[in-house]
Amino acid sequence: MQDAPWREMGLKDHEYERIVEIMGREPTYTELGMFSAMWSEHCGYKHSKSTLKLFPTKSERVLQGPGENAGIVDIGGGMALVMKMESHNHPSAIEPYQGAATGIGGILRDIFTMGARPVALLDSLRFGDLSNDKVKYLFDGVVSGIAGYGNCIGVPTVAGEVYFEEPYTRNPLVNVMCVGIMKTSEIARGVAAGVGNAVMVIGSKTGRDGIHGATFASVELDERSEERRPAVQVGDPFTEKLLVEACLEIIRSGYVVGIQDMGAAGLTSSTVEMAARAGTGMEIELSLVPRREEGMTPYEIMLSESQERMVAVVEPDKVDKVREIFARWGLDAVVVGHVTGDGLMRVKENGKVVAEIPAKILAEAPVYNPEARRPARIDELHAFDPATLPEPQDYDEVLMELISSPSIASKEWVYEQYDYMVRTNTAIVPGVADAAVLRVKELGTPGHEVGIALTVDCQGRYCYLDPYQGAAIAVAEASRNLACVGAEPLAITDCLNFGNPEKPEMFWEFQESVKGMADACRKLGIPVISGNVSFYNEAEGVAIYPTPVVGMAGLLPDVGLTVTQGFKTEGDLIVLLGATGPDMGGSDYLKVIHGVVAGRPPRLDLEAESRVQACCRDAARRGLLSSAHDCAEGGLAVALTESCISGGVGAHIALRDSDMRHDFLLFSESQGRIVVSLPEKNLGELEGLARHHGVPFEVIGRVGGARLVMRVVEGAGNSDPAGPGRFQMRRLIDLGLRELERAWRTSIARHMTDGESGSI
Amino acid sequence: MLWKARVRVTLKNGILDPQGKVLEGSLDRLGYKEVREVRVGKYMEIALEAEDAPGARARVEEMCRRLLANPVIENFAVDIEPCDAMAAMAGTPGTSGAPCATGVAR
Amino acid sequence: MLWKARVRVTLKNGILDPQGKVLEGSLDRLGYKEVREVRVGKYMEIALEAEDAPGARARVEEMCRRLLANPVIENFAVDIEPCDAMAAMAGTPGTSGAPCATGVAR
Amino acid sequence: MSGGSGMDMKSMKKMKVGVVIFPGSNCDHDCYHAAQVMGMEAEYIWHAARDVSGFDCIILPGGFSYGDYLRAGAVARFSPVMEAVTKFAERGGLVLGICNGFQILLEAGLLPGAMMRNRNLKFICKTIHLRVENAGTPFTGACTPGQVLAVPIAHGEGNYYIDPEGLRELNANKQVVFRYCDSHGAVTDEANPNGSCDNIAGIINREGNVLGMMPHPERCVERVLGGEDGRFVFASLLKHWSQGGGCDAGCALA
Ligand SMILES: Nc1ncnc2c1ncn2[C@@H]1O[C@H](COP(=O)(O)OP(=O)(O)O)[C@@H](O)[C@H]1O
Ligand SMILES: [Mg+2]
Repeated sequence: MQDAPWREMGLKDHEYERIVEIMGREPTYTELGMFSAMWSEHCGYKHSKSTLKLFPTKSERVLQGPGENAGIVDIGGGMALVMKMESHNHPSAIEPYQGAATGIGGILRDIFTMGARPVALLDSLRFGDLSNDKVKYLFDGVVSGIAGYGNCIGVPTVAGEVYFEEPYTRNPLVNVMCVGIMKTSEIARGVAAGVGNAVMVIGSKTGRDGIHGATFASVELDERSEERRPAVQVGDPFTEKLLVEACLEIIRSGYVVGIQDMGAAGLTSSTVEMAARAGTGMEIELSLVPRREEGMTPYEIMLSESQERMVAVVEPDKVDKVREIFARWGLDAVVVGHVTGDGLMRVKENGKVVAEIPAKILAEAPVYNPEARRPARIDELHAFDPATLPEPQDYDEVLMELISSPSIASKEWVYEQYDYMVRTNTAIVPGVADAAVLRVKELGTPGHEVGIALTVDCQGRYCYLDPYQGAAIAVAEASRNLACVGAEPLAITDCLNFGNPEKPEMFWEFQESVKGMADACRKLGIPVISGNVSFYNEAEGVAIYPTPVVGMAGLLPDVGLTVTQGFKTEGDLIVLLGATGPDMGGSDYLKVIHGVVAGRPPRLDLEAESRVQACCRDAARRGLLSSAHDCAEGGLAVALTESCISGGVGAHIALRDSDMRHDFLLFSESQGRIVVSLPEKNLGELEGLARHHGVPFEVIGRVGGARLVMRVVEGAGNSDPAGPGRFQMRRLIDLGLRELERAWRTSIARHMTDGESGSI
Repeated sequence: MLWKARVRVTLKNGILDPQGKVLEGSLDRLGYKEVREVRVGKYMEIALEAEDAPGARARVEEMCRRLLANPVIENFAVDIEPCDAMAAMAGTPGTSGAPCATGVAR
Repeated sequence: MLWKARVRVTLKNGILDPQGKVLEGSLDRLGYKEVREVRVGKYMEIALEAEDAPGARARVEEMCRRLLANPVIENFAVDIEPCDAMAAMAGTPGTSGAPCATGVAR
Repeated sequence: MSGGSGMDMKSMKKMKVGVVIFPGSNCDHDCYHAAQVMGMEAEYIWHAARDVSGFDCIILPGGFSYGDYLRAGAVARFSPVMEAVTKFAERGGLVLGICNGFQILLEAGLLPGAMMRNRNLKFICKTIHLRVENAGTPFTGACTPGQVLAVPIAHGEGNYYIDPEGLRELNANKQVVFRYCDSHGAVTDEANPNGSCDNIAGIINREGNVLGMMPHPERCVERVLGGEDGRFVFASLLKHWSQGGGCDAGCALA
């Protein structure tokens, strides 16, 4: 063995010493490879495990919390929802199309491996500034990769988010989430139970692609990264489509004892984890593994991350049945070994043992409690006072600029490339409301099926300024998005994207974010049931914003009652639920208009938040609302613009004067606010609900016309805000709907067509 | 004997090639002002057993007519070369001493 | 002088080629039992001005590295031929007497 | 409109639709579900099947058969079931190809022309408008001529091509059944989502029993999904069927 080969594989010297100590001997090269993969950050959660314990993970509905391939919640009627989110950041930085595509392939496998049919995908994306050519290339490639895989396999991509911020220039974030639906009676798990049972490898043949991908995900990107091409795999959605159908068939047939996909660290992690979960051992013979290439070494076979492969544990007398089902779908299913009782993961090549390690030890990577240190920047950033900025002269201009900035502008360019309707369940398609809604055909009655609402959220800029607060806001916003369509939160899956945890500042960001999320989850009563940690998101020493992405699913008793964000009817009243304060820190207004990323992120009062959400949800369920839309990036003015554009109708707004600056009033990103519209006859009832929930309530205008006009009433408290002013009115905004719509809808496409990347 | 067929499938004359147009635009922006036209097609390498080169060509041309090209919009061209086991190691699709498909076992 | 470059972009050795696999299966079902392997790539024809053939080659190879191929997963090969105005009429991409791109005026 | 115009009595036999499953079909269950919603009886047909008798209509659903590798529909058209479908069509049976199904019909030569990649080179998913150009087919008999329908599209290769002579023939024979148009029914280039020749969204064979269309009527037969215009296509089939224009009888264009 050459000098310290473990270092090349990403293991530390002390970890190597520990391996030698546990084994009582030097590991073989293959064994070392297996250790390095299983003990990588990606598989082993070395730096995150102890912190993740802070999350609440239980509720009456949780059937499966963290620890399996995906989490499961009960949605009633004998049905369950399965969800999981995962990152594919580094592969996407190197080969955007295949990186993103295989990310979709991987997350789908996590879902159907549990026995669920995947019914929806979501994508949470972050790139650098969209005027940069390399960024365009990455953005274009990632979106087509998601489309290429998701569309082909026939799972709709129903929602997502995209942000463009400088820290993601070299290290984009590609987080994908998948949701599945299943009968609670058909849950499958990744366990290798039953000594003597057969171990089968299913699906594609094994090649040399992606060897050591798990390690690749656990180091920083550098100029050599592009040379690590084996870490990039090519996806085959067609084979995966066959795999979905065949796997669901064998799970339903009851022929499998346990099943798991081969994700990071391929055959190694799938076999080891299945054995460790069941407390068993496993023996496999590598010469039986179907291979795509000649001359593969045991090391390569054990660590290959070739896509579209699964491992199943099957009772010996069911092997033929399983093989038959796979053959019908044109797939290989081959017995490569059996479950043993000795707790050892034993790997043979042509009868000769090439690796023999206790499965438990491999599966339990060392746990570290790294040092955490609050970065010096935080105090400096918090010291910034937005009140020192000049007030703009022309608010029309400001609003136009905000809605044309790619992070706020319409994401149509993205989601129109995704088939978001296939399977005919998508009741709320992208761009129509704050969350996607799917009906569950199996529950409820036609036209009034039970619905599930889905959203992903995180504002990385807030987290950069204050990771605790930013992460808590991500939870609150996701939950608020569900409330806007009338749904009750069920559970969270997350994808925690951070820099190098071995740097104390980075680890502090991680810890604070988890605490923030955990506290918000407790307060709002939402369990975390699955997730993923992605560290080392740094390129040449520059870290991304801390980005704990929250994926949330909610439940609606009747999809027929779903509320959307567009204004509907001339004459409807517009009401703001929640209070506006001078929350300018980290806002898009500061960044886009003043070029400043500083201040404190918006305050978050979780009590108030929870009351506003309950009020909106109640109102939606009583059928009081014509529309609901939360105030997020760009504040009230942007929320109103979006409701106008979505509904194709204008609005006249008159805001009560406060002692706030007018730019703050329009663009503050105060949390816990929802803009609703409703027929005047429902006003009393809504007001009653607001009072009941203790929610600030203000009628701010009326739907109508083809312009968005926003005035502020200067003077005393007004009585008839929608009517012609008896008071001094100052007009802040007066823009035609068409002009607004053009700016907002075409911004990303305009960025993408000038200086087109032209990849084919 | 093992042969290697290189199949090129191109759009017929007169059929608009949006991919080619996009590449022309991109190359132009990258400063390749000397480019006059770009057309995009498909390329396939097929390793096959046949008695002799004409035999291999006849079979591959038949495959093209039946499956590999759509006669409504596409033309095809086939080159036949003996498979060179040595060159198979090289990996790059050279112009001569052709690697046999990719030299990968099945 | 006007040159025609034929660019073939292929997946590197060892990289999965799902398209090739599907075509193998399909050709097999169609009775082409002699096929051993199929690999699918991209093909481009570029008409460009250059002083001489090596000059044209150098430029096109640069285009490949920068735009036409992704070096992470793909190899490329470039053939350079003088543009033959006569052959341009033919339409089919022949192996010699190459038509200039597709002979379509711009 | 009410869907089941041909289904007045419960006791009546239902129209029977076969939905083919190719490896890689995605909209098979969507077509199956829509047919049921419309009061038809639906059954799946596996791609290896060699017999498709007993159906009143066969649907080739959308999706990515064989991954759409090489060209959309190119591999699927060699499936055993396609021989049976071809015979079924030759005997006058109704065949509806939606999206990938349309692509397969083109590749199989059951309909003229070819599909190319969308002119913007991107997959496009959105609801567009269609003008009914021929309301005299078994697939459009419940529509009024010139009627505008809002129906979703979702495809990457929907850019229909046919040579000028072929186009003349299509037009002369009233074989163009749907064209992309704006919400007012104007057939404009702006309303053409994918670059299709002459804004063509759907065509029928000369005999009038095989229709291919890129838009997805099965995605809009329920209000909860935001639109119901797809019902017209299914209702037309039901109408045709209830008037005795069933399976093996010839269904030449009126
Ligand atoms: N990457 C994406 N993939 C799919 N849909 C997206 C994506 N990004 C945004 N969307 C959709 O566009 C709409 C607007 O997104 P966003 O601006 O993030 O809204 P909000 O701030 O209300 O969450 C939503 O329906 C969202 O799901
Ligand atoms: Mg958002």
